[in-house]
Amino acid sequence: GSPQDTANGGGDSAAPVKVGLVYSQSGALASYGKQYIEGFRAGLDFATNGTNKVGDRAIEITEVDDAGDPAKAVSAAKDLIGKGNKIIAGSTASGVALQVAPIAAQNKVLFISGPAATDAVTGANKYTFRSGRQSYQDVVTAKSFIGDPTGKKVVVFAQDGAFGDANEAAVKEVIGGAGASVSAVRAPASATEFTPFASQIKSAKPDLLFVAWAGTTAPAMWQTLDQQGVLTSTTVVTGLDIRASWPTFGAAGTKISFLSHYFDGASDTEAAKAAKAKVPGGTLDLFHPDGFAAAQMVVRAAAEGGDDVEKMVTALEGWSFESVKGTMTIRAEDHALLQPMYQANLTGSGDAFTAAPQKALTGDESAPPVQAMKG
Amino acid sequence: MDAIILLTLTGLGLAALYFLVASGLSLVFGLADVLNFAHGLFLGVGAYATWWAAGNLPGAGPDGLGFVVAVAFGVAAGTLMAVLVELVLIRPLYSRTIEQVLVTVGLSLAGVALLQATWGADARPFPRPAWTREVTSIFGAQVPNGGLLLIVAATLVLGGILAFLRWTRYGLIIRAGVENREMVTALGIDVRKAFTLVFAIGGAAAALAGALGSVYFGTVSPQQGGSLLIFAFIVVVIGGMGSVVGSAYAAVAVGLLQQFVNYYGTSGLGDICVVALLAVVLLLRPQGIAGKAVTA
Amino acid sequence: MLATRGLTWRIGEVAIVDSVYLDLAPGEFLGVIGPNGAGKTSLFNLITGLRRATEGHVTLDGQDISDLPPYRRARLGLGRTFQASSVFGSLSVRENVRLAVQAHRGGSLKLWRRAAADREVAAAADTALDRVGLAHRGTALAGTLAHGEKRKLEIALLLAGEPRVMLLDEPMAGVSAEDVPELVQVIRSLTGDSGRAVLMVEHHMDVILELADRIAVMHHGALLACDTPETVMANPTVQEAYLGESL
Amino acid sequence: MSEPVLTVEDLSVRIAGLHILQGVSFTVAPTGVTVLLGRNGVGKTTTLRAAVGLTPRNGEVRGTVRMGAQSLLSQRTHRLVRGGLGYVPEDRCVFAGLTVAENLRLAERRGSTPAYDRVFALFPELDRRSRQRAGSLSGGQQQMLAIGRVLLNDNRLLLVDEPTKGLAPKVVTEVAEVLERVAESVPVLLVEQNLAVVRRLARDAVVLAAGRVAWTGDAQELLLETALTRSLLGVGSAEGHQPAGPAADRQPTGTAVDRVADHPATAASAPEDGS
Amino acid sequence: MTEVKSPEVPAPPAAVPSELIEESGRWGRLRRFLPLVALAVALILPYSTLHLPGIFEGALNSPGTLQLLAVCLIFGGLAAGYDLLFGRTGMLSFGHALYFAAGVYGTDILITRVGLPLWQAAPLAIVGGTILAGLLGAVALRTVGIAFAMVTLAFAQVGAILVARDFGGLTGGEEGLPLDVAGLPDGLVGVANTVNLYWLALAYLVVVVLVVHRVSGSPTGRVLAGLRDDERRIGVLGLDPYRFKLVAFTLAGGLAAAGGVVYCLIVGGASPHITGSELTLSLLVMVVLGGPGTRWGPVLGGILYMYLDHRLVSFGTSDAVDALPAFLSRPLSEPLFVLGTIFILAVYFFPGGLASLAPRLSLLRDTLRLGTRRQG
Ligand SMILES: Nc1ncnc2c1ncn2[C@@H]1O[C@H](COP(=O)(O)OP(=O)(O)OP(=O)(O)O)[C@@H](O)[C@H]1O
Ligand SMILES: Nc1ncnc2c1ncn2[C@@H]1O[C@H](COP(=O)(O)OP(=O)(O)OP(=O)(O)O)[C@@H](O)[C@H]1O
Ligand SMILES: [Mg+2]
Ligand SMILES: [Mg+2]
Repeated sequence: GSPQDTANGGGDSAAPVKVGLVYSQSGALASYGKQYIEGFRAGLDFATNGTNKVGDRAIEITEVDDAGDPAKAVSAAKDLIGKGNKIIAGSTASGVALQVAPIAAQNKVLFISGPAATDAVTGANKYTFRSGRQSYQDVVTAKSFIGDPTGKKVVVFAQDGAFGDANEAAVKEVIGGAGASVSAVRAPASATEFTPFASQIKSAKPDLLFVAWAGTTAPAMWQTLDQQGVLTSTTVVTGLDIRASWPTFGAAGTKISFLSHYFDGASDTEAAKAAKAKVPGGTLDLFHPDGFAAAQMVVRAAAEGGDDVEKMVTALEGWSFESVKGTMTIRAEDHALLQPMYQANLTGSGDAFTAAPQKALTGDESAPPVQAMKG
Repeated sequence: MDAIILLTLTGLGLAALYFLVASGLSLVFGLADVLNFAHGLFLGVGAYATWWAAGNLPGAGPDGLGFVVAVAFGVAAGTLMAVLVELVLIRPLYSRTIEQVLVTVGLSLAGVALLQATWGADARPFPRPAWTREVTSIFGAQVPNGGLLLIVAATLVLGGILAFLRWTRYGLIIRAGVENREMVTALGIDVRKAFTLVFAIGGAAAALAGALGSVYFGTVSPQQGGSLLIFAFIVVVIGGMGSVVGSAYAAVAVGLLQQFVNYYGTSGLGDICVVALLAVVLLLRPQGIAGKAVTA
Repeated sequence: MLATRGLTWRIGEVAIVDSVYLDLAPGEFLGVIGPNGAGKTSLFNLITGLRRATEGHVTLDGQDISDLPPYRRARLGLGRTFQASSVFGSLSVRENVRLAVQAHRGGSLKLWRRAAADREVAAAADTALDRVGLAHRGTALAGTLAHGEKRKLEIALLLAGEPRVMLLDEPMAGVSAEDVPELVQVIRSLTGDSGRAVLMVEHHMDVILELADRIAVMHHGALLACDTPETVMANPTVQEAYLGESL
Repeated sequence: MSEPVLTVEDLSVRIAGLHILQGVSFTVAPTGVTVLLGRNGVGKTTTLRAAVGLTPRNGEVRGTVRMGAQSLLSQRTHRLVRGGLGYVPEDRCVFAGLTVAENLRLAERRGSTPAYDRVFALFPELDRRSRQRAGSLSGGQQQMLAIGRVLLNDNRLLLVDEPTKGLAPKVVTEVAEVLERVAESVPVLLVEQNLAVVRRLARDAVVLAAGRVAWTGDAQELLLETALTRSLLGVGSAEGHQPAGPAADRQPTGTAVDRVADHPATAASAPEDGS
Repeated sequence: MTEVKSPEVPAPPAAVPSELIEESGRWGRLRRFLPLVALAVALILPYSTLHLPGIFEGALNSPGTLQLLAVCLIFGGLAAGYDLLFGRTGMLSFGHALYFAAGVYGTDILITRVGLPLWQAAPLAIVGGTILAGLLGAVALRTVGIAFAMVTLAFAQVGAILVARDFGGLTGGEEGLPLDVAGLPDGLVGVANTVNLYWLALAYLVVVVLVVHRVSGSPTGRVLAGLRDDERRIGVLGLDPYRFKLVAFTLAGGLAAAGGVVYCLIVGGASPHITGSELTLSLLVMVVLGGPGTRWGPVLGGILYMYLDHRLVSFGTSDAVDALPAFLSRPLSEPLFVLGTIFILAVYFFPGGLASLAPRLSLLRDTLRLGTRRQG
């Protein structure tokens, strides 16, 4: 045999639809991965009316753990593609999504990125889609907290690195572009002591503080901002993380205005009800909608495209569908997923916090600007 | 002025945290000659045991005396862990430095993964007294109580270790053992016990650091120990291996340097300055600040 | 040829080597004796550059070499053996000597040549091994040699470098009595070649007396005496400090 | 003769491939000082260290060493010492960073009252300097401390390795006096190079040469035979007050090496050999 | 006496550099050919459709398997390069990951950000990594032992901070930097061409092994082996230890950088995982697992380590593990738990590394043979 033989698996119409899911089952993002896969299963059930079939073709799912490591994800993706999977989905971590996307393009298979929030996935290439929100949508939601930004002073507090860079750039573009003056305070992601940064923020006297922080040091960071009086001196906006993290905001939680991708109770759609019924524990969380939407997209792609990836792409581009969060639209130009976003607040104390929706932005209101397709 | 006081005090808080982590590492490194990469695991064990005790142990809780009981339980768990590690894993490899490093590396990988498998990868809110979340106003600076608690604890630990080494019989044995292990046995003393004790103290200090560090962070997570470890190593090396007092100086230097550079310089520069400090110290004085002259 | 001028090495307050003035003429064999801890090995370390003197100078052929690192001094023709055999334990005996020959002849920094292919080096190494009577042990790992054999290998390593000044630190230490005469012969042959000078520390007085032209006595870091064997042996201070203490 | 306190039988020690002791056998009498003699590097220290279980890790010990009926070789050092085997090492090994008092405190044993009076009566200096760091003591004072540490407890046997090495003559005399008094109550196995000290203290002597016992017997008898001591103990141990002419010295010592080498075989006939 | 405690230099367990001893006997001659046999197998492998269930997910020539093998081969080479430092010269560096990362990020940045073609980017990255190793080594080598380990660790830490800090968006911070395949030859792009990446990795391994073995057998290698045993003695023989250590450090750095180039191509990008001290520690583990200073130990150790690292992930999620009771299946589904446990066991049960297994096995074989002969 030649080395190339198995690489191009052929398709035949009665064969199952092979879908590879590469996401974090272990490692630091394991709990995001867990929500994703639960959402995916619920979504698959919803989209196929419980049959797990597209037409008469069963959907055969292969799950692979990437442990958050792009190198392992790339190996897994290559393996799956080699075995004839035309659809890859998953990617809990942005680093994974960014490295798998080019592979999808090189091999002309469909890639539906998962919870990875990086803006760079949008418009990455023709074969790459996303089933979750992106940082830019977070920032647009944040902007909705200050009304007219003209002349206002906005500070971005973000960690070093690409995640922080993307948020800073988005705030400059979205809020700065609307007339506010934007400055940034950056801190190393590994920092354990935040007083210097809190002091810097406080002395800047912003009208709005946008915080983009992920990782285990977040609680210490919030506590410091609270202790140094930052939270009471201005409007502070940040993204609402998974449920389990809510108690870690501590006393700070009730003083922050949250933008939210999703939390249980943010929406009351048919899909949300279906998802709630299906998800273990019956409570939806941040990344359940991503998995749910991914399953819907997979079913759509398989139903319309058969084994032809080009057709799958065409079928998805511009498609609007009803999902957990409400109406979602895959923008044809750059595959951005336009979706509702939420404002929320937290109430409660100790271990018991509840989030309540304040306002919902429609998919169009929170839409990111159109990107040129890169590849 | 405010800023300087605030930065100094919070910097000292950070230094206290580094010292708490480094003190045990330094003892074990300097006295038992083991480069203990599993120290971060001891930290994690202490933190998780405290967290568990506050929720489940009768008499323990997040407040007042209950919290003290919880921390005591955490420290006991860390100590026990350290003793087991010494007895089972380290002792058979005595004087095989590289193998000891490997075993502790393996242990830290496996142990942290085990914590993660048991309690999940996500940070969990850490039970702690309400006052630790508040601030104390000192000369107009709002200094977090958690940091002050660390400073107090670190001072006590430093004093305790020094007093232990200076005034107890075991301290005597350990100090003598550093000089000449063999001669200590020739005086009729089981020196291996003393080295188990060194590990126990190291484990206890680590567990305390884990518990109080978690109070300070407000959360506990499996990776927490590992991320503090690298700075602890730097502190130990700058301070001079085996010198607890040296570690204290080095911790203060590192904490303040980081804090001030992070405020006045750009982000990330603080860490780089610390690393640069390490390199400079080692190049000028390979034995560290308080280390003894290296000869032969 | 070799001279030390007020050579001193202090650790803290203590002078381990205390203002030593020594002169070694070409072809001369100078024995160094002194009680344990007198500073003999330390003196060697200062001369060869393993330790930096706190005061004083070392000159070789009139050139001040006090600030040169050990390898530069070695290239100028200073060779030594160690009190505790320090051979390359994980290399074979032959490789040990070849390494020494190669170090002496230059060309060590060749990354792509096969070391084993250098015939000249191999030949020179075998000659050196022959001279100390270790040729039959060529393939043994140096780490597995018996103590006396290691001492011989030490000397072979020294020979391989063809030094003009040789410093021997207790070459007989731990050599079984049966082997002593043989080793004495080897050492005697070292000076047989013209112009080579030897400085030897040894506790075996009989060996010293047999070989040395002059004897230097060290005590508490200082040079107590340096004279012909007869004079030194008769010196009462030496008698007291080294040869035997009176009650 | 009564039961020996220490019996060494066929003791062999190899360190790093070096066969240092090759079947050493001797006994130590239950009273008085037995002195272990021999030239530098002959294995005296190695013998003592093997008895207290301090052979280095790369060493290998064969044979038997018994204290009374108790076999020593299988036991760990600290147990032996607690069982009444006191050891004063060759290089004193005081803990330089600890004070004199701390050095002594370290030597206290659980279950017995430390005899500070005894120690301070012998060495008032130690009492006076109790807060001084041992590292800053003079060599002689360090030696006192090393002996004092052992005398703090009651022992069944003392192993003392070259206690007078590097000491000023006056201190040598003092140390010798101390050992003399100690030996009244405890048997001592002493390694000593200073023949004057040996003469003063020793009752029995064991001479090692090239890793074997070359001679055993009455110490005073040995010392009377000048030629014998010379051949067994070599030039270094020749008595100081004997200003032998260098030329005369040269010849006999040259042959001494060879003769010592022969000794193991001729050990039995050694005494006659000297006459 | 003033007792002085010096920080121990944790010297690797002494092993004979096999290039410097002549092999003899039938087995020795046979062993010479084993590597050639292994190479032949490696060459045939991509043409085999053999399926080894449990060992690889797919057939031997499936892209997934080839990719995994390629990664393993790279790490085999990296470990061999690191062994030049650790096992063969006795230098314990905790910062070797830096030079690997320099190769990975160097290639990636030059191709993706600067837009150079691969044939320019690769040599530049290798030269850059080598120069970096030379410069940093020149500083770090002024210390020895633990201090040296810590200085190298510190330098690597700065590298990790710089990568994470994402200056000018060059490195992509924590998200990493996917490789822009526009600058690559077509043969290296796409799953169907995974086999070419495999060839590349194999070539890298062969080159490293060749270089390491050749250098070890050269006059310089002789000096390096001497340095490991006794640095002081090397100085007294008239050789400058510093210079030779620097040569070894730079060379090993260069080899690591070259490995980085190939790794970047195989994985299709760079991610900050590779800048951490964990990678250096794993290299150390690989070398010790295999047997430091032995001819093939580090290579085997590297391959085995990487294989386990990748495969344990799927082992953890396999049905067999899921079927176990929770207190077993939970830890077993954490790959790092299994890997960590394996190290610990390996340290106790293969003290000399995998390489020490061969003599032990042959010992076993000899005893068995003797036994059967006696019976027969
Ligand atoms: N690096 C050091 N630090 C502290 N003291 C040292 C050091 N090196 C040597 N000394 C001390 O210096 C003194 C002289 O030691 P040296 O090794 O030179 O003696 P020596 O004359 O060679 O003795 P020997 O005959 O026993 O070999 C000894 O007391 C020794 O303890
Ligand atoms: N750890 C060791 N490694 C290698 N050789 C050793 C070791 N210990 C002792 N030796 C060797 O064993 C021999 C005997 O040493 P030992 O110290 O017992 O002699 P000694 O009779 O006490 O001599 P001295 O009168 O000088 O104290 C010496 O040649 C010494 O070099
Ligand atoms: Mg000496
Ligand atoms: Mg001795």
